[in-house]
Amino acid sequence: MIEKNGIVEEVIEIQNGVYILRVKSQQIADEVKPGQFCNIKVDDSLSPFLRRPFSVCDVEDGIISFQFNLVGEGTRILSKKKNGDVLNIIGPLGVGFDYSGIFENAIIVAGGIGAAPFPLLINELNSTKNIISFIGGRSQKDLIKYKLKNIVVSTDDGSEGFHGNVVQLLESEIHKYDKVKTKIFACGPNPMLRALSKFTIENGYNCEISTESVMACGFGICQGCNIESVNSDRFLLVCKDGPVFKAEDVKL
Amino acid sequence: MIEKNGIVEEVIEIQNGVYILRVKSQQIADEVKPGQFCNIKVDDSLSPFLRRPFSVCDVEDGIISFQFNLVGEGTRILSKKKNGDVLNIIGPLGVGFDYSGIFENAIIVAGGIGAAPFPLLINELNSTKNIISFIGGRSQKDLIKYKLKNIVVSTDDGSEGFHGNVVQLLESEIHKYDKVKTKIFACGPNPMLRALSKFTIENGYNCEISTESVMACGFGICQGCNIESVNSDRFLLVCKDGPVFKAEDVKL
Amino acid sequence: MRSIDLSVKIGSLNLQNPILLASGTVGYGNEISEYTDLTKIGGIVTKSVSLNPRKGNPPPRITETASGMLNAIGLANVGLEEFIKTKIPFLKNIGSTLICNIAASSIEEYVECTRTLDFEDTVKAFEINVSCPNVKDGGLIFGNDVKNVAIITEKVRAVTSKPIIIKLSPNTASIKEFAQAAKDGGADAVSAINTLVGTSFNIYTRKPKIKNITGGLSGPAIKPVALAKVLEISRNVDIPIIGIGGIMSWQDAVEFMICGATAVQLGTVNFINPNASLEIIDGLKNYCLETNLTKISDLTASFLI
Amino acid sequence: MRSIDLSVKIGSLNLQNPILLASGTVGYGNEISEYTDLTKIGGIVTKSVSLNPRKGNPPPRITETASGMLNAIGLANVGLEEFIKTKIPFLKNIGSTLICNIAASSIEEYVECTRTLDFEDTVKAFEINVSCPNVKDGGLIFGNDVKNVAIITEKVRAVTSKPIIIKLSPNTASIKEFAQAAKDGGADAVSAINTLVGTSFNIYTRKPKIKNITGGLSGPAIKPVALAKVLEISRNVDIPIIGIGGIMSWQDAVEFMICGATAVQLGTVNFINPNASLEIIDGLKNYCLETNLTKISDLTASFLI
Ligand SMILES: Cc1cc2nc3c(=O)[nH]c(=O)nc-3n(C[C@H](O)[C@H](O)[C@H](O)COP(=O)(O)OP(=O)(O)OC[C@H]3O[C@@H](n4cnc5c(N)ncnc54)[C@H](O)[C@@H]3O)c2cc1C
Ligand SMILES: Cc1cc2nc3c(=O)[nH]c(=O)nc-3n(C[C@H](O)[C@H](O)[C@H](O)COP(=O)(O)OP(=O)(O)OC[C@H]3O[C@@H](n4cnc5c(N)ncnc54)[C@H](O)[C@@H]3O)c2cc1C
Ligand SMILES: Cc1cc2nc3c(=O)[nH]c(=O)nc-3n(C[C@H](O)[C@H](O)[C@H](O)COP(=O)(O)O)c2cc1C
Ligand SMILES: Cc1cc2nc3c(=O)[nH]c(=O)nc-3n(C[C@H](O)[C@H](O)[C@H](O)COP(=O)(O)O)c2cc1C
Ligand code: FES
Ligand code: FES
Repeated sequence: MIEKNGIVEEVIEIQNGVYILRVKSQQIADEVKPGQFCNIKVDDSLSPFLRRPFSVCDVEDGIISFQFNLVGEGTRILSKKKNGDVLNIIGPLGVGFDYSGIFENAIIVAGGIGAAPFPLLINELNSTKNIISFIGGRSQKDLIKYKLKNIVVSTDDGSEGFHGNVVQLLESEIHKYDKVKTKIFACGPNPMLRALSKFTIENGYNCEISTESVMACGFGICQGCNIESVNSDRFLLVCKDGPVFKAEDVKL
Repeated sequence: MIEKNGIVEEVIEIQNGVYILRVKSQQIADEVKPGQFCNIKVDDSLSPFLRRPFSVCDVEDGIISFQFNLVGEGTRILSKKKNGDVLNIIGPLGVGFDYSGIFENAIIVAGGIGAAPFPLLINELNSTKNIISFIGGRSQKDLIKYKLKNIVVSTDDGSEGFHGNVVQLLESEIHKYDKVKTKIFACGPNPMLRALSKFTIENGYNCEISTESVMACGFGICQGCNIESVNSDRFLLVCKDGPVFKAEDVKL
Repeated sequence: MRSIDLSVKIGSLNLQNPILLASGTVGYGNEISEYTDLTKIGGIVTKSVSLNPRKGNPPPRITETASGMLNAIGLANVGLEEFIKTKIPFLKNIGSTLICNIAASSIEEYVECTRTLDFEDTVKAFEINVSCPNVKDGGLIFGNDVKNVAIITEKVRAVTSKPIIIKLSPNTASIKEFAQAAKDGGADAVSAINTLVGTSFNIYTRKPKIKNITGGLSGPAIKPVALAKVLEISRNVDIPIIGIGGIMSWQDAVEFMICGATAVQLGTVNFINPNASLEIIDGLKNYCLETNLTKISDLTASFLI
Repeated sequence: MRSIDLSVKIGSLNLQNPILLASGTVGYGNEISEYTDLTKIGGIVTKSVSLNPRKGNPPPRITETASGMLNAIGLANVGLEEFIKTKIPFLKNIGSTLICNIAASSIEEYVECTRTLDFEDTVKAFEINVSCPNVKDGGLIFGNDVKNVAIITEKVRAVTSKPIIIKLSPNTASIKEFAQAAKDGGADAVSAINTLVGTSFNIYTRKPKIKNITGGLSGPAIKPVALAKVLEISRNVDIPIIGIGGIMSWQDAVEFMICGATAVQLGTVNFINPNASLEIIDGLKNYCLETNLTKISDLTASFLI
């Protein structure tokens, strides 16, 4: 966990409203693990006031990349960055995916921009793993396939692939994979994660979910990113105890 | 007086810390008179919050230019503008110089960035006028000569021209000009304008000064830019009644 | 396109839409009319008028702050007589509903001003400013004493049948008590909020950036505080509220209405974007279309908590 | 280079410099110690501790605002027992002066916490939080009643001889009365300010952006208000003041000291720049050099008005 000025390499719009921001930061690149995030000050003005959290999407030659959606002021400013701009970044932050187990099938479940953390995970997964990426979006144009592997698609409107949401897709496909040899890694909007957790818990799948929360600090001092814990009376912190949790450990 | 999005043509640093900002705005260019100013929103964020007032420095082919010093956040942002950037401008505002009289000698007295409004004035002055520009600065490098005519120089440290301030310079030179055929136009920091006004009032010179004040609106609705009037119990407003006043009309 | 009813009612006062221009931020309407169409807005609240002319505070009287500004204009105004003689004639012709804001240093002065202005047909309602932080006499001295607010409201009520709006100070622990006092005194509405007391110093001269030492903080910086005050009144007192404080966009206006405001006033934003009022009215219309609202008044106090 | 004396004194408490980290914005110091050197700062004020553990409010409990943020953490803390068992040992070793902030729902609870913590050598002073806006019991209920503040101060005074700092609420009309009550009760200092009550709503769901409905506003947005409160206390009550509210830079810290603060606390800025404290200390040193100050304590209340 460091605070660092990174130098922007480039920002590219890979598809309508979806951007890849590449930033030179050897130290973060060396340390980051899949599922971890960085907290970025988009510029040095008071507005927007707080940092903005983004999952690290990929790492290459000392360059970290982020994948983001245009949402509001902060992401608008990020989308306008140019080569050479300086960006103040805190990271890597939080607890990422645990991919150390002895599973064979790594099943990725991503809703919309929830695809962001998976290129790095795919990179890091032992090459003997069988990777399948289930992705979902409202419509064909919302599907983000950037650097994913073995993609199976669902769309709410049926414009591409399975007609329905990505959890329904998963439910219809998962019988193909041996439960004990499978681990699920998921990221996406809360309703998706809720449905997925329900399914994986009820059916005894090993599943980790990457959650989101409003954040101020990103490293445990503001207590603003709390999430209900299943095992304790205390809240957990998305930024420090997560963002990745075992599906059975948190209440969304 | 209009509110308008102008398109930035260019920003050039003409000397250390002094910039010329050129903005395409046909309508303001057509209407503006020497000594008037514009109130500029340097970007569309909340910070800096208020507009920033700048005298119109010059006009050419539907392009207005501003000359400014790097002072703080607002001018820093302006200095970084690029060709094609959009700038929201209200202007032209205020009462400019009255150069309609039948004087022969137009004496300009400018301290530092106080030189800003004079290129436009010089442009507009009847070509039969005899223009002399007295300019002052702390040191040689602070002298701004951009588009001035017949320049006579003073520096506080004596590094160029007269050793002393610009009002002392004027006092030592003004005997060369017939008082009744002379009109003085001045702009600069308050202490300079105060000294100048004292001199011109005591010696019966026709003198107009361009004053400064903190401003919010720039067009008379916030009442924030008040200045003490000599002739009335009420305050005058720098933005609406000025920024140019007869030296004898205001107390600085 | 469906037609949207933007009109709102404050006591017997009908406004074509909920967007008013706040007192002290648009003078008497003449300057801003060059930038915006005053016939399209809900109404205009004039700069506080007092019985006698007030010169206001010496300069500097404004300074910028983070997402806001401080002002200590000090109720500079032309006084009642000249207001009637020179300002009312212009105001008659702007084609906008006129609310006259009154400031005073004594209860009698409030009454006197109201009584006199009551004869002016152009004046459709009164906003009684008991909350100006920038004058030594009157202002906050009244605004911070709940009994005074009740008495002023009653006495003013006695001399006019036009709607009375009491403009409340946020510089109190419990604004709801003041709103209740206004209601009990017979007010038709309250407006909330006036500015928060603040200051700012030059670190090299060690002098205040505002000659008056303290000033009133306005702008988006205070919006969360203003919203909380509107919500507090809305949840505790049954009186129409005019929301004020840091509104820059139609989203902000909607937020105030959801928290309990029947109408809103735009203040500081006028200095930055003198056409903000019309842009906000357009935004409100689109919001209603987008969210299937037919009457904007249904938004008022529609918070879900 | 001349040597600058940055040390300040609050009652019997000596601080190597006036930069403290504010309660609730740095937890117990462990996380932020990865980003900054806590041995260099004036001291650290711990997250409010209460007798029993508090879970705090449900999410969401923060939201961004213009130049600020709202929080309603709700005094989430591990409780006195675990604080002593697990936090104090770490805090012993951070090499920074420790001020322990106490929150409570009853006068007895304040006393009990202070009495127990008085035995801990690591704890050098107490900050009594009578001003949290985000809990139903205690907090503002105490902070807005001047008599309570006096009583709490007296009772706490009776059980410790360590310096007592009363943390005051800005959500009152006259903060000087509360400072006076703290002084009369035997406090060594007051800190001002805690957060301002504010709210924010989602305009599509019409729900508050913070589950608790209202939260406390912090950050640069509130700086002018905080400065005015510090100045008000400074001009009226003879008690050391710790200035808090929206400090982002050394310039802000200087401004607070000029207005009357002996020391200052950094809150929200830690979330954005966890190394702000050291940068501000450097800035203070340079300012002293630049303006020929040998002792930073000469800045306190050096306003020229
Ligand atoms: C751990 C973590 C990882 C994330 N990774 C990614 C990523 O890889 N790609 C991506 O596109 N987005 C990601 N997000 C969401 C991203 O942080 C928000 O989209 C972004 O902050 C929006 O900022 P804005 O200024 O453009 O939007 P605004 O709407 O202007 O933001 C206003 C406020 O709301 C907060 N906010 C808005 N949306 C979200 C959200 N979905 N989650 C949390 N806070 C939000 C902002 O931080 C800010 O405080 C992540 C969030 C978290 C917590
Ligand atoms: C009528 C008028 C015409 C002007 N013309 C010019 C010009 O042609 N060239 C030029 O360089 N400057 C001019 N100025 C001054 C210019 O407005 C300030 O330098 C500028 O606003 C500084 O902004 P900032 O954000 O960089 O500085 P900051 O210091 O960050 O500004 C902080 C605040 O102080 C105000 N402020 C700072 N300096 C001044 C000042 N000297 N006068 C008034 N307000 C100030 C700003 O408007 C802002 O509200 C003029 C001022 C006025 C009133
Ligand atoms: C420069 C200025 C002058 C003001 N003058 C008055 C006034 O004369 N009477 C009054 O009731 N309120 C006055 N106000 C307060 C505003 O009407 C409004 O309540 C306040 O600014 C908050 O709204 P805003 O954040 O939208 O500006 C003034 C505000 C400003 C900024
Ligand atoms: C997230 C958060 C949590 C806080 N928790 C506490 C607390 O537990 N006890 C307390 O006395 N103050 C608490 N505060 C208030 C701060 O200590 C400080 O008084 C306030 O934030 C103003 O300072 P700032 O603008 O520098 O943040 C908290 C503030 C924030 C932002
Ligand atoms: S974001 Fe601050 S504690 Fe998690
Ligand atoms: S700047 Fe607003 S009245 Fe002059």
